[in-house]
Amino acid sequence: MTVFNEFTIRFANVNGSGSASANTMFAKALFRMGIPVSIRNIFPSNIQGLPTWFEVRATEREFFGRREHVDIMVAMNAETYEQDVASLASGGYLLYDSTRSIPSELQRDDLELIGVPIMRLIHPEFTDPKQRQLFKNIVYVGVLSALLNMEFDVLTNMVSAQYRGKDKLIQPNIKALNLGRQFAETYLSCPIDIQVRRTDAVGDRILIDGNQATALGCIYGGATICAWYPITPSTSVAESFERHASRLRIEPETELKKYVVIQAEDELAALGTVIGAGWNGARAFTATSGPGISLMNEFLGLAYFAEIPAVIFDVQRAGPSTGMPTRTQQSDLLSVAFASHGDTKHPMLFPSTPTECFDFAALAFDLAEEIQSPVVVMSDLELGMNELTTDELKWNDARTYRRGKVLNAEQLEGIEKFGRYLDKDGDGIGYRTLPGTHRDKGAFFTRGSSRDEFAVYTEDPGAYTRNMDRLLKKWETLRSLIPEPVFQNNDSNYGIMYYGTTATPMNEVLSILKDEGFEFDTLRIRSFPTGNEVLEFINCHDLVFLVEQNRDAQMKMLLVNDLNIPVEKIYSILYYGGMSISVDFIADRILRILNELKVEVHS
Amino acid sequence: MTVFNEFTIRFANVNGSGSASANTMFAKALFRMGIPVSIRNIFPSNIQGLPTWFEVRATEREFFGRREHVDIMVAMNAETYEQDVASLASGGYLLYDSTRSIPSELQRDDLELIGVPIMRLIHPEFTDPKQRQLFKNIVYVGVLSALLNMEFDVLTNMVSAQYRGKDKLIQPNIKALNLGRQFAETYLSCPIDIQVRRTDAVGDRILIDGNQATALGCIYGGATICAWYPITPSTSVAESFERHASRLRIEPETELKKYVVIQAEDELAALGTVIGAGWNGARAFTATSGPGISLMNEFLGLAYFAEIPAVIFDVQRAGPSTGMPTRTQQSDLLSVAFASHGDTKHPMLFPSTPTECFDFAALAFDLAEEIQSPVVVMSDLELGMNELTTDELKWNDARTYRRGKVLNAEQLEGIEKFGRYLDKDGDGIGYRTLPGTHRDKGAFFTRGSSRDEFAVYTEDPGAYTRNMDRLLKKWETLRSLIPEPVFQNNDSNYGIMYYGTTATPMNEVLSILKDEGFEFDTLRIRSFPTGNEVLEFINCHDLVFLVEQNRDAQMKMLLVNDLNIPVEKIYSILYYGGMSISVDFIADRILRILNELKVEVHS
Amino acid sequence: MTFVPKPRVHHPLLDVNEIGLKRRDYEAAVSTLCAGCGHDSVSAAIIQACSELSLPPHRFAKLSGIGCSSKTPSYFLGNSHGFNSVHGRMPSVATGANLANRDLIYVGVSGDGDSASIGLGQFVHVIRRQLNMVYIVDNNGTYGLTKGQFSATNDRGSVSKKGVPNLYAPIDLVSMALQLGASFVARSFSGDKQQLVPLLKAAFLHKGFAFLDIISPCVMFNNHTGSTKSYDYVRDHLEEVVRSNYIAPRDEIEIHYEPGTSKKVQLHDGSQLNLTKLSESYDPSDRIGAMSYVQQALADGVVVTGLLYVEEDINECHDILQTIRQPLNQLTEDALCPGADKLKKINNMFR
Amino acid sequence: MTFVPKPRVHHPLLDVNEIGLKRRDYEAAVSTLCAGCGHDSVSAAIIQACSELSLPPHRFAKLSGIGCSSKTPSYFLGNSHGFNSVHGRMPSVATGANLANRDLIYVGVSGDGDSASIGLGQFVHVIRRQLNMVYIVDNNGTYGLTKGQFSATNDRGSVSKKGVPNLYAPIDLVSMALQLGASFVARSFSGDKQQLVPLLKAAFLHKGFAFLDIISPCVMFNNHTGSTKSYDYVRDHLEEVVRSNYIAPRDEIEIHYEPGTSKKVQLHDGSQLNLTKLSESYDPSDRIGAMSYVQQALADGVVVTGLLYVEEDINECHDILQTIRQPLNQLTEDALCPGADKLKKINNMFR
Ligand SMILES: Cc1ncc(C[n+]2csc(CCOP(=O)(O)OP(=O)(O)O)c2C)c(N)n1
Ligand SMILES: Cc1ncc(C[n+]2csc(CCOP(=O)(O)OP(=O)(O)O)c2C)c(N)n1
Ligand code: SF4
Ligand code: SF4
Ligand SMILES: [Mg+2]
Ligand SMILES: [Mg+2]
Repeated sequence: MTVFNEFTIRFANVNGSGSASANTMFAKALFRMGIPVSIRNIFPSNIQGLPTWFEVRATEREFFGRREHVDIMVAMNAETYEQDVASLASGGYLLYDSTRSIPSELQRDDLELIGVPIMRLIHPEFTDPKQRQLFKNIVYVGVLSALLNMEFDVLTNMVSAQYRGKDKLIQPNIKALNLGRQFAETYLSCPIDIQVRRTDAVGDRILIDGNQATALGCIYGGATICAWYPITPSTSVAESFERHASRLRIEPETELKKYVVIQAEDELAALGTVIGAGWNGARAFTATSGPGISLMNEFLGLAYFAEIPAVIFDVQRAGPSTGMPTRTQQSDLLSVAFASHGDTKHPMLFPSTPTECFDFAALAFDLAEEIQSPVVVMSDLELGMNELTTDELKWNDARTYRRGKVLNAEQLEGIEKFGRYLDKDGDGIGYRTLPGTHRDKGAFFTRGSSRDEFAVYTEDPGAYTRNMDRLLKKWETLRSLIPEPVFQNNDSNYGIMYYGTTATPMNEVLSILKDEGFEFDTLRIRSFPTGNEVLEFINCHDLVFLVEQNRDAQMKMLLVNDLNIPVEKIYSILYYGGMSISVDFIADRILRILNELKVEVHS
Repeated sequence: MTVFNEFTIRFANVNGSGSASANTMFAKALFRMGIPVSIRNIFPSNIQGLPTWFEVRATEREFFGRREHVDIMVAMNAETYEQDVASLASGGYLLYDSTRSIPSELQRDDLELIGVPIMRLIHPEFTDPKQRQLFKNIVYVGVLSALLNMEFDVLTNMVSAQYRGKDKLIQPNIKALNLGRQFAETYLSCPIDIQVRRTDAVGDRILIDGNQATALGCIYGGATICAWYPITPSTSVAESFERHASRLRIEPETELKKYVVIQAEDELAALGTVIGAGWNGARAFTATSGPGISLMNEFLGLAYFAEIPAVIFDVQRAGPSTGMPTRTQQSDLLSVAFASHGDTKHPMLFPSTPTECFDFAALAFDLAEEIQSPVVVMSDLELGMNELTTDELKWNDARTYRRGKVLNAEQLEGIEKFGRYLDKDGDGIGYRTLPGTHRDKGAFFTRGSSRDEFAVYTEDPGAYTRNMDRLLKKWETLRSLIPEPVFQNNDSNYGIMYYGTTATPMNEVLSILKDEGFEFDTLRIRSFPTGNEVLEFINCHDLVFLVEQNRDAQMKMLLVNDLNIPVEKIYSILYYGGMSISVDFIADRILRILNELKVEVHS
Repeated sequence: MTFVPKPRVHHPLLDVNEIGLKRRDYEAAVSTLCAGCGHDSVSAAIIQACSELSLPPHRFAKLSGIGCSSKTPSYFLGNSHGFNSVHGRMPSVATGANLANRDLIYVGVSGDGDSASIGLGQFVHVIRRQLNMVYIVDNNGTYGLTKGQFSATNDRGSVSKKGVPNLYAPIDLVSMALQLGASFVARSFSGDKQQLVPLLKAAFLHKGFAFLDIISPCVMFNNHTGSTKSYDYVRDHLEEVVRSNYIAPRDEIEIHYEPGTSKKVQLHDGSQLNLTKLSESYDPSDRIGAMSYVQQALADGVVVTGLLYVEEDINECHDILQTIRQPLNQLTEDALCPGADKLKKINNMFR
Repeated sequence: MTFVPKPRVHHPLLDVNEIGLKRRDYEAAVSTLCAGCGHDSVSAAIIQACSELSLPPHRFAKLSGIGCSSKTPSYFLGNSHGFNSVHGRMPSVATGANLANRDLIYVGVSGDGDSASIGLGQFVHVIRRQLNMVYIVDNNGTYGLTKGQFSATNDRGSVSKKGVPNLYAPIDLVSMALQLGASFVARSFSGDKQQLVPLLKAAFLHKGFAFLDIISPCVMFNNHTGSTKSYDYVRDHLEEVVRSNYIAPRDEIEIHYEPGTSKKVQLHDGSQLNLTKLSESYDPSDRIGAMSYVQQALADGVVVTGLLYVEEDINECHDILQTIRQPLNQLTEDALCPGADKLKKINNMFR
């Protein structure tokens, strides 16, 4: 039986060999045929010569999550051949380079073998070794186009578009595509049982990764200053910001820049720069990952206590320490929430899709200025560096930046005695002024040490305590400003909570669970702190699962303490191996627990 | 009615005027008369010219905690006169310099006024302005000696001992003492109703501050390397270590040092040095306070994940950020427990007395090497910088250092294939080797990135997960190695838990509560994680108070999550004004809550 | 520094300056430093320089790290905003502030502990960025606020109050600034107002990174015999190699010096610096020569002072980055947000 | 470096060296760096130098930060312990390790990102402490492992792979090391084994802080035309000013050079360095002169290489600190714990 537009294909390559761009072209071609796709690039922490995998899931049903097994394996790396064969689902297709024969002990009986003598095909056509290396990848895309029945001109058009201007490159690429396609059409039985066909399932959605969407969110959100230090997997936030800003933010008359990107000497300096800019009234951000967060601790405490807006993007990777720099995890929650010594708390936002990366990036600047505090957007490698089919980015021109409580010269004129830390509005948020605003009013001294309502240094226990209590009040104010959780009601007594990229596999997980007879209500948490919805959700359900990609159940810990939630009601599903959490893993764990608890089948 | 050996006296001075040493002499004289004393030096974060207070509590009943009001005020600072007068208990004594008259609106009717024209007494006797300034302080000590009926030769002997060698200084000091004493004997009615008399309540105890005891603990614990960066209130740990080591750790033949003290360029480098030394098999430590902890985050994560022993003393001060650098708090718990990104956890020890500072310092080195991980000893300014009557320091010569699992060359010879991260003993702790041990066995690569059991770099999810799980197992092993909580049984249904310096006021608090009809069992927590005793204690009591010196109930949060404790059972008593938590505050809050809960009087 | 009203001839006898302000308009809260602390003299010199230049106090932004020195921004220019940040990290905060608004005058005050130890990396990199600011180190060779530990600028063999000699060679921030290409490098002495005030004036008007290493004795912990950062020692070992004189644009005073030993530097606002070489072999426009001279003097135990190097017309950070003239913090939504239509086109890039 | 067996005459043709080891005993895991990466040549040179000097591999401790360069300790001396620490902080880890056991040979490998940016403060301060170690920077002007951002050692105007010019002036680690008083400062080129191996040998035998800035092109991100850290550019702009030749204690080879241009340096183990001045105006024993020369060359776009400065018989960190001869990590309880009796006396101090 032929399956259309539903399959997972994995490419096993060696990194630094140009395979990623060929594989991306393949994925994008599916997308252009109207098929929703998700992409996972699993790469090593080095530059050249080690195994790397690239996974594409085509899914009209919108099952974007990772599965433990794949349907098609393009096994181009002899070194990982054994494990690559093992990762195929039974009945799956194994595409390999048959130029050299594969030892029989590495074969499996339950697979469809598709041998293509790629090296041999390439050899007579290209002489340059570098070209041979590159076009190998294009050849197998050509083969796949025939096997899967892809529209060939989608591919050739992409090649032409990609190399517009460098026309010399178009021909060899198309030749390589044709080499593969013609071989397949001639020698293989095409198409196979897994096929694609044009559809309009994509709609007006786009294919973009989270970091790039974040960068665009920063531009739309009015950020003018980006200070950063390179670190995987956050680097492309800053680099995309610079690239887009260099087109979107140029003063036409002068060709001068309405933005600044500073590659700082380290993460301390990066956040210091953001804080200096925030203090001085510009929207500024940094993007980093775990080790950077660790280094930013002292400055995060300063920004919390001195009440300076700052936006930080933490694109999480597998920790602790250097950990696995090219693997994904959600394990910086505790570290960020309580960053820095003393009584501190920092708000976090958890986007689940690239679109939400865009939205939350722009939102973060509003929030940070409204609450005069750092706001950390918690993305991860999975979301940040992989393209996903996601809603198109939207902006409402009627929307205005919420710049928070900043007094201008005129307003200062009207004030008898300015007190930076007075809680005039009872929401815990004082009015601030920017340097240079007024000749003789509103100047004050910002510091990380304790002060009274008029910003005068003090060690008075009363003034100190009032200030700390006001910061708590601000925390409560914050609850009404952050994005509320997303609730999905299925009238169940059982609930599943998740956040960030654990959302991606969830619709498929729910479908599996439903097939087993279990229905669930779900709540996707989008912030810390949360509103009361989370507490209500837990109270309204007999048992609640909380799915996380860390070892220590970090979100659970935060919720329990922030909301005084009964610990015993929450069952943690924890995966922390560094791949993105799989559909299989979640469904399996939930079913196992339900089984242990002897929960009866629903409905 | 005369009260003997029970009072609190506060000296109000200007800092940088030499008052601290005079006040210390006064306190030590009481101690030498056999009266237990506690001392609290409340000083500003500057060097000269600002108000400073010095409090001495003499207490045969062993009530060492801080009270909100004092019995005697030595008001030597005109600037704070008003608040100083206000801080006296009704019926208290106000000693002031009557050289200049005090505005009558600053007086209180319910006080005993003792005017001494100190400036006028000094003037004819000393000509040098600096001497006048200094000896003012000695004069009031002389006055107090008469008022309180102190043994005068205890004071004069102290002067003689202190300036042995600098004999020129002895006479003027004794002259100043006499000036005060004679004035008092001549013009004041001496002694007053608060008096001291020789006793043997001190026993073999000593008067020492926590930082100095910590330093001695490091010496006894075998630390050879101290790397630090100056920061109040931890500085005296390193400085005392150096002072004591320069006498206790010199190789007699060569006069060379069996220790090293490195004043690093910052806290990152300080901890880096400790980690390098720990990796190489030396016992090493650093001492710091909040801002230093924030800066050490990245290295703490490295030490956790790369499994390197390291001892850190966090002498806590009031945060966040620069906060109140000369005020005390217990607010770094969360920051330390979860320091660094990724899934990390760090053990903490909480000493309550200087003696325990000594014991825990020595213990920390054993622990760190046994579990191959950082161990953080959580002291605070109150404990670290104030002298307290405390058990004498003891060392059992039969005790040997527990150096953990380190293989020597001979042991390596016997091993087929060395695997640094194999869990041979099932306790989560592997065997390590030191550089240079063996010609061709046992060398391995230490890193902050993921590796397999044989220390080979890997990004394999399985190997990574096994490693992370082993670290959890180590955490469980740790529970049996740490000091168990101290339980005090009064057969009550109600419990109070506390830790560190919140212990100091507790015996008086219990006595007050008992007077009100409430008895309590108590549990003094001495570590994180804890053993099961804490869970049992909570389970065995109807309601439990947890007293902390921070805003965010940090210990509660740790316990709830580490032990899955029912949150609702724990009532937090939180003080975070930066003074040491007072007896009055704790008793008052507990009584208020008991009242709100309508708890009936016990027994 | 840039974008300040052009100062005119200064009349020291008048009560108010060119912009109608009195000296006390440049003052601020009373210092809580020790009586006699060198840092207070530096603050006083800043007050005098700014008031004599008629710079508007509220157009300053004062930044600092942590330490006695870093407290001083509370004690001058009370009508300007200040930011006492964290230990050793002032340069990055100053960078962010300056990038956000290029039109203010940025003055950073740091200590030798703050800049030469914990903050050394930031010190070096803010120079590399050529940030347009005045960077002052109140250099006392010690950690004042933490009570007298040696700092990294202390000389080898200089003795602590307790009599212990320092074991390590000093880090000389002036040599570092010269080597790293700071466009204005000076050393002075808090006890020498005559020298310090003109230097500060020049620094405030310099466009680019102006570094002043000011030896500023700590009377509490490092002013004893045996200390090479004591008032007495510095006075005895000081060698002024270049004297700088600030000449306002319309100043008519003619200054005559020996030909060949004097040099005029045109500041970007039209005013001038007159540099007088007091040492034959010193040339304040030769960066590499200056470096050698200073290093040699250091080896010889001589404290070289004066405006050691100055280069006008360099590209400061904003020039390098090519940011627009208007301060970034004044750009409004219209200027910043590309709008919904543009986003439609952007979406198409991802299809 | 100290406390290594005295090497004897080297016979390159023999299979085993003086201590009976083969070259492969100095090798380690296969490199995972890009084919052609300069860093691999540095590792190969280390292997050759150590094996020729007959140093025992297991007495080395290898330390590094994070980066492609910092990975290299996995690729040489497989029988020694290594510690791949965190980004930019190798110097402090090396400090602790060295203090714990002064008898090993410490070699740190870092990158230009690792040392000149995030680790700059630690770089400066480890020099100030005169730590007895060999400190190598594999300098490629770029952040290899994070895919090609400019590093702080990259030259102004040098162009990225995408064609963007670098805006900032470079930080020259050699000038810095010279200024800060490192006792051994060299620059070399990964493509010049002839120069590099003798330099490494000298460094390993030097007592004190030996710094080697090795230009080591990144073939992946910084080896294109327009880059000043490409193989071609460096080859074209290299000027060797001093050639160093290592002479083992019993080496009989007589080396003849023009008088006046050659200089012998006695190493503490009895071996010698023969330094040949290839440039008239360069003197490797004149620190300040060397600094000026290097800075001038930098301004002129010339890459000065060779053993640029060496000073023997300085006090290294342990001498400064006066630690005992025996490694601290070998002191046992008896030597460390003052015991119960002593504690009784100590208690009396607090009564
Ligand atoms: C991260 C951190 N570490 C340590 C301290 C403690 N500290 C405060 S001031 C200071 C040294 C100040 O020395 P310096 O910069 O020379 O200033 P000075 O007081 O001598 O003017 C230190 C170490 C701190 N505030 N923050
Ligand atoms: C705290 C921290 N920030 C950022 C990174 C990411 N990172 C890894 S290697 C590297 C740069 C390495 O550059 P360099 O030291 O020059 O080494 P190269 O790869 O060029 O040899 C960076 C920024 C990190 N690992 N840790
Ligand atoms: S301690 Fe020293 S630096 Fe600090 S205020 Fe006093 S004299 Fe000045
Ligand atoms: S990326 Fe550059 S530095 Fe890294 S291994 Fe490849 S060539 Fe070497
Ligand atoms: Mg100082
Ligand atoms: Mg590099």
